[in-house]
Amino acid sequence: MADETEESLFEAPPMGEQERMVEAILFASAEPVGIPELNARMPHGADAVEAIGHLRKRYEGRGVQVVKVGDAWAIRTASDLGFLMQKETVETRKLSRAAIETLAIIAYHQPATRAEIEEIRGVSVSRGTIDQLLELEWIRLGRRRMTPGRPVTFVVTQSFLDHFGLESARDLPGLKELRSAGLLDSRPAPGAAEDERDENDEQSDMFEGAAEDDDGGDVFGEEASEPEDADAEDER
Amino acid sequence: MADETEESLFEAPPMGEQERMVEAILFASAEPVGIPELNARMPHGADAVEAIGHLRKRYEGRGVQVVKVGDAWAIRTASDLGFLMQKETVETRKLSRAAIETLAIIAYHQPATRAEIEEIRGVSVSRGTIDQLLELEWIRLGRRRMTPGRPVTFVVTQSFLDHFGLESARDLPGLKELRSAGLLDSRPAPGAAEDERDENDEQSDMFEGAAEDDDGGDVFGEEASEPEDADAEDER
Amino acid sequence: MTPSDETSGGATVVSVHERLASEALIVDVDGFEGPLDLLLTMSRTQKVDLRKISVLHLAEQYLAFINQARDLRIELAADYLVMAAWLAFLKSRLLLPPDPADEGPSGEELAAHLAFQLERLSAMREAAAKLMARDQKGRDFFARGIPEDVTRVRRVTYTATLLDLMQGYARIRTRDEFRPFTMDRRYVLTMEEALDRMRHLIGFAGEWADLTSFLPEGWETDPARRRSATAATFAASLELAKAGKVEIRQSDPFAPIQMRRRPQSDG
Repeated sequence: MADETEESLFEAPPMGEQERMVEAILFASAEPVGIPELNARMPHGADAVEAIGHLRKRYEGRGVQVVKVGDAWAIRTASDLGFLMQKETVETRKLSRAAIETLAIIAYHQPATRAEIEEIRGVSVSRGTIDQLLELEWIRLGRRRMTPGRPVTFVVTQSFLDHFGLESARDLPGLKELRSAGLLDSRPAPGAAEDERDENDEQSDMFEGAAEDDDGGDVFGEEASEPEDADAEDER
Repeated sequence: MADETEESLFEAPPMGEQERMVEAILFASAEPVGIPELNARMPHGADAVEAIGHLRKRYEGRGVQVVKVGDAWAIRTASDLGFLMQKETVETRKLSRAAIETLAIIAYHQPATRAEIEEIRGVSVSRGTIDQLLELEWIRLGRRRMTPGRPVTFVVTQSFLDHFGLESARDLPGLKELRSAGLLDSRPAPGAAEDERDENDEQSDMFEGAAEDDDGGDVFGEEASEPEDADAEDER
Repeated sequence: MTPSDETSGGATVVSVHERLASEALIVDVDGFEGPLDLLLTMSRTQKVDLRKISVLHLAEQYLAFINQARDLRIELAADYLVMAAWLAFLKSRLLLPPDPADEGPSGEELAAHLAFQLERLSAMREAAAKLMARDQKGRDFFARGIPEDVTRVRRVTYTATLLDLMQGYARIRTRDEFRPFTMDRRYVLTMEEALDRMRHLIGFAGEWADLTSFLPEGWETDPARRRSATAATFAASLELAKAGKVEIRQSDPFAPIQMRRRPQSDG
């Protein structure tokens, strides 16, 4: 695009300086900072992605770490040093078993509808459970499912990834094994109606793309099943 | 006191580890941390003073610094990078009607004196309006008019042309064009047709010269009315 | 579809251990999150891989549990009873030879699906446990304790479009055209002018004469001028009458107004 002309107009600072800048910005923020914001805050022509690569290496093995959280970056203390931080430890409200299971189902099956969560757990999901997870900002609304009734779906958030130290939803523990065991397919009940099966197909496809594609994707977009192809390829 | 016996009982972690610990604690603490607290939080036998010394050196020249705040220590953004912690939000506002009209008069009649602007607008022009346009760099001072009092004149700038997507001020449509474009829907006053034509001619003459001639022209030149002739020739 | 006979028959074969487990389940029935949860717990007593679970056995266990609960007059939620009915149906499907006329799914298919549901629920529970066992922010690792807020500097820029500019200019020029009409003297005879003129003329008006005859030369034809001149002249004549210089008369409404110099004798 216009990059080349711009590069000639604005001299980007040397990479060492860019690394310092990324370091300062990430240190200053309690929340993960996305690449677009980093680039916007750094001088013209700076390349936050490259600078982060250098910075991440620099902090390997140190008391704090440069970690990736979804599409964003943050500095977090090394988790082996958590014992030093009793003072900073925040008592989190104990989540109910229902909430924990619902969270896990959303994380592993996302995007997941309430009906799917209920089918997996075998009980209805109380309003409060979903509310609690929404309030924690660990889940949010995903795209509506393009099935009759256009039910809302839930997906996990960047805060969820941040809280559990995950780079992306793909890094969920045991995800691959669960998938290869077929436990993430939502298998239709025998004799179930045709449209239900269609929905299920779509859904299992959807999962793979979901983590990325739903980040910043438009929530009610029509092309619910479009981006999965690319992701399915990644997977192979 | 009992230090020596205890030292033999508890092996202090290696200095590299102590440095990591101090790093993590300073990073995560909500307030600067004093040496006694550091020592209390670190494993027995650790030496916070020495660890801080190392850490401080390690951060020399980095994007963040280990700094002493009173008796305590903290990690802070390097002072030269403070500008990164400012986020400029740009708020866009519509130019006021007075400013637009003043600007329009300058654009159509440049070089225009304040008295001329007031005469055309029929109301006095506030200092603030002119200042605002000057600050926006949409107008600048042109040559002084060689009339009694040598009043300053205003002309539009290159920024003005850029902002409005004009190649030159003479690309501005004349009154007749405005009218045929429906921008000016008043019927000409009876008997004014003649005058109007004159006015338009005069007007186009007026601003043709200005944009070019005033760019870089000497501000106090005597030949204030000379360039119009040349432009009029261009026109034919 | 009462499974009581078969259930009681099945119940005799379950071990003491299992019966104890079942009783413990009954006491704790409120602790289960629905029938699937209960079934999953029961399946654990089989001590086999969930994939190799005997669904028939599980169905019998569940139905026995429901019967016991009924005997103990424990209130069971409707979904437990629905599950019992379904499992009784499933059990009959599994035990009876398949009916070729029946179009529905076979007992094996239904059993396989139930086994899948149990395995999936179990898997999700393990996943949930693994998730919660991960290092967590605020417990095992920490964010910056003194975040430096980004100070927001607000800058205001002003914009205007070319259209604004042109409309602004058009507005000014239009205003010019509609400017309140400054009196065009060509069409106006002021009262002062009329008065001036009358003072001169009145000396020659010894007889009654129409007001119109006092209009200035050239003002009688053009309607605008005549209107203005008539009004001014009339006003001037009133002024002169007030001063006692002239007399005015009008025979009828809308009849011509006449005036003459006031006879000197009367003055």
